[in-house]
Amino acid sequence: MEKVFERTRGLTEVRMRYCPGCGHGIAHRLVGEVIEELGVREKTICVGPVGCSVFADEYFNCDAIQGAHGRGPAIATGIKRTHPDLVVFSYQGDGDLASIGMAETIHSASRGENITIIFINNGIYGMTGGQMAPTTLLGMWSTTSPAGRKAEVEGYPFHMCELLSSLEGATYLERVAMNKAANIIKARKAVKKAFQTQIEKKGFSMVELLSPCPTDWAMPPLEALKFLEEKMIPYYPLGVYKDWEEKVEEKEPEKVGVEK
Amino acid sequence: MPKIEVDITRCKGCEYCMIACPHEVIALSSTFAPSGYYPATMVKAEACTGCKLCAIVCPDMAIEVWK
Amino acid sequence: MGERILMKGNEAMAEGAVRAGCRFFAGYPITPQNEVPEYMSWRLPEVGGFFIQAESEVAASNMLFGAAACGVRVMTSSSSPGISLKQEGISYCAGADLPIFYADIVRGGPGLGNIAPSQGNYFQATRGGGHGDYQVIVLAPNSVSEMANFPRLCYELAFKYRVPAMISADGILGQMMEPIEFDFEPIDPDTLPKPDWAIGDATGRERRVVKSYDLRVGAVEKQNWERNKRFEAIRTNEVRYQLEYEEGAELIVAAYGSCARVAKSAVMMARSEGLKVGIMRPITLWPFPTEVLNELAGRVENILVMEMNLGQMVQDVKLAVEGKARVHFYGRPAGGIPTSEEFLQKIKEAIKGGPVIPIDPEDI
Amino acid sequence: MYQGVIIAGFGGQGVVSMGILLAYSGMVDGKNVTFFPAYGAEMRGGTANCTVVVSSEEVASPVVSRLDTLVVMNEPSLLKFEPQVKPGGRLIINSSLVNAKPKRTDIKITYIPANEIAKEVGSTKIANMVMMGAYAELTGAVPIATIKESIPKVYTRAKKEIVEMNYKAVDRGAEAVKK
Repeated sequence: MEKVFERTRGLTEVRMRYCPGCGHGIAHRLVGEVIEELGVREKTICVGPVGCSVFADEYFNCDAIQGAHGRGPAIATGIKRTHPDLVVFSYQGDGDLASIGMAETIHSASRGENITIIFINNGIYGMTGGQMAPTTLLGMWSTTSPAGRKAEVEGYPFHMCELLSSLEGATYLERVAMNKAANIIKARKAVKKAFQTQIEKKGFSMVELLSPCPTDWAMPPLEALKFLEEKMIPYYPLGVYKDWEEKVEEKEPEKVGVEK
Repeated sequence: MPKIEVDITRCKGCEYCMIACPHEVIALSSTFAPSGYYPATMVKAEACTGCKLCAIVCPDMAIEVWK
Repeated sequence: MGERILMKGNEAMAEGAVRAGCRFFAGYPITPQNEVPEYMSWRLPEVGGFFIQAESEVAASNMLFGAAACGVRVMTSSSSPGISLKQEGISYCAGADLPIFYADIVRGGPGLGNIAPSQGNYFQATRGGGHGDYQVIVLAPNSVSEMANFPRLCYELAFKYRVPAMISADGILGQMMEPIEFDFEPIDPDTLPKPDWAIGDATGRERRVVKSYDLRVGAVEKQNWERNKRFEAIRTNEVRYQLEYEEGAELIVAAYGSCARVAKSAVMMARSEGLKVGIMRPITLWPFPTEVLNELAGRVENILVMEMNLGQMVQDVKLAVEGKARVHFYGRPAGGIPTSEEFLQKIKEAIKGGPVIPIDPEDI
Repeated sequence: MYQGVIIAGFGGQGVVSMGILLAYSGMVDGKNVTFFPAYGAEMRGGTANCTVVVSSEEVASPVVSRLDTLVVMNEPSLLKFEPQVKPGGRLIINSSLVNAKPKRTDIKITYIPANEIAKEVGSTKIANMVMMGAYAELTGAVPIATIKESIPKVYTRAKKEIVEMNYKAVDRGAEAVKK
């Protein structure tokens, strides 16, 4: 008998302190497996965020730097510009990436910074205890939107893949979900593609992973998976939003004007 | 015979593996792990096909699979 | 070395940084320091370095954090409001024990203030500047030559003690031109030993982590105590100052930076009138030349502190003097450029034991 | 020897570049020099000025409040800086553009039609060089030869014929004030 599934060397042996059913663990494993599979673990730098995954530097088995809230892409820029042959990824949550760090996110994407962002979207601030995130769904309860998020009060949620897809510098953008095995397998492919994008020096890559947060959504883990599937995925459609490999089809120009 | 090994020091009893398993191989143990969680355990070992789906959904890398 | 060249302060500082091995600069435009990023944008690529105009000062200081973590000699520069924004990244660098070099070409404040020369950021610079319990080595040049040569000293000290080091100057020093000479040969950073804490290619070694954050009980306190040992060593070993005409002086003028130039003119005028006046110029604002002032205070009755602010360094002088001499203050805040004649008048008031009369705002 | 000078005029009159040339020439001549421009918003307000010190001793303050010499290229500059000239000091006025008369009677005043002279030489843009020649001749702060030597080093991008024209303008400025 042989071991067909084992813990990846891309992660350390440290036991993760996330809540039961938290999606961070899955995302960590996918990244760990990918950097190991691509043979770049010793050349990879993890830029850790602020949020529940602030301890990312303990879990990823590579060099790491832990930075300020939202500044991951700026820190990654400083590393990558001076060391283009390193593989640099910034691991960020939704508050980190889409709120306080929105400027850094958009500008690094627009510059086509050759880095990879692993974006965990669970629609809530986890570490601080369930406050509203820029991606909290309309109608969703949080400790700072206690009446449920209303567009006229709290504004609309951000669709980051869609937003960034308008930027020329962003070359690979995909949204995936971690609600079931089939989607997690797709997520792994997306993470791998994102790292390959960087290794092949194609520019800015980001994978948005829709992720369960049973604790701050205040539901048992299995219900959280259901919420993810039934509420989040319809609002945040899965799929590839930008891919440098996809050739743009040349369409016949549409006839405009009046034929005389 | 294929089998899974659950590291009960990692497992937090989220039950993701239970619903991922197509053959109802896994259930939560009725005894606490030292961590205070009821860990996943094989209850229908003979049905395991080593398909790895349980390990793929596990957020804590608590499951290793043998085939 | 050798050749005298006429250079603008900001450009001399940028060139000095490049010669001292700077290979990464992240900045954001703000007057009166724009010559620094402009110079770096073409000069760094010439030596294989990297310049980036960041989306904000906040981003710039965090880019610095990333590059500094790799052991690169990094630099940023800004002016007052921009430095306030950069304090985030600087505090993280201080918390992660990273050597960085930055410059504040101080302008009038608070708020957007004006673009005139000022020394209103003395407190911000000498008290760390950002959040948390840390110090930054603060060098205060008073000439374009010092602007050119202090970056090397900043890198040397920053790497030796693993703390941020900065130049605090103002629009006079940034914009003025003087003949300069570099007092060191250009340094190729590739020939310097790679620091044993830097992240990067981990092949064949244990992985490394650069961070300022640790939730384990007592861990950050211990780290603070360890850092404090280095602060103590800096206080002991790295105080720099310039003392002139102190023999037989009845009054010592204390001033730094561009203000010390004006003050020195006033002191020379006073001496030509037969007044026994000396001048002490702190070159390091932190560590502050406490001991020499304490010793001087035992010999003179009056010390006159002159600043381009409402009275900041004067507090450090009073702490140093421990009541042994009368400490007077004369200042001009937020772009009020004092004249040497004005200072001479204040020297005359102070040498008699005071009072030193502040300027009437109606006269500005 | 000590000369504290302010050169003032409109933006675009070459006030700052004249200051740099003076400082550079002083340096070449072995003197200590400082050059300090008014910068930023002021530059966009239409007026420009700079302070230059040329001295055989160490220059302490780069800021000069009592001027040995004031060079004014336009009228607003005369009004602004005239009071700062020290008694016995010198005021050099571009009479092409300044109609107002100075009030001071305790200083030496020289009028130069710098724009007219510059136009004769070839371009009104080099009125600053005419003033430069006049300043050097009147004060002896730096030799005319040193100024000429410095011109191509300061204006590194200037074409040869422009440099030649600058030489001529400096000479004409000097001649205009020779007694």
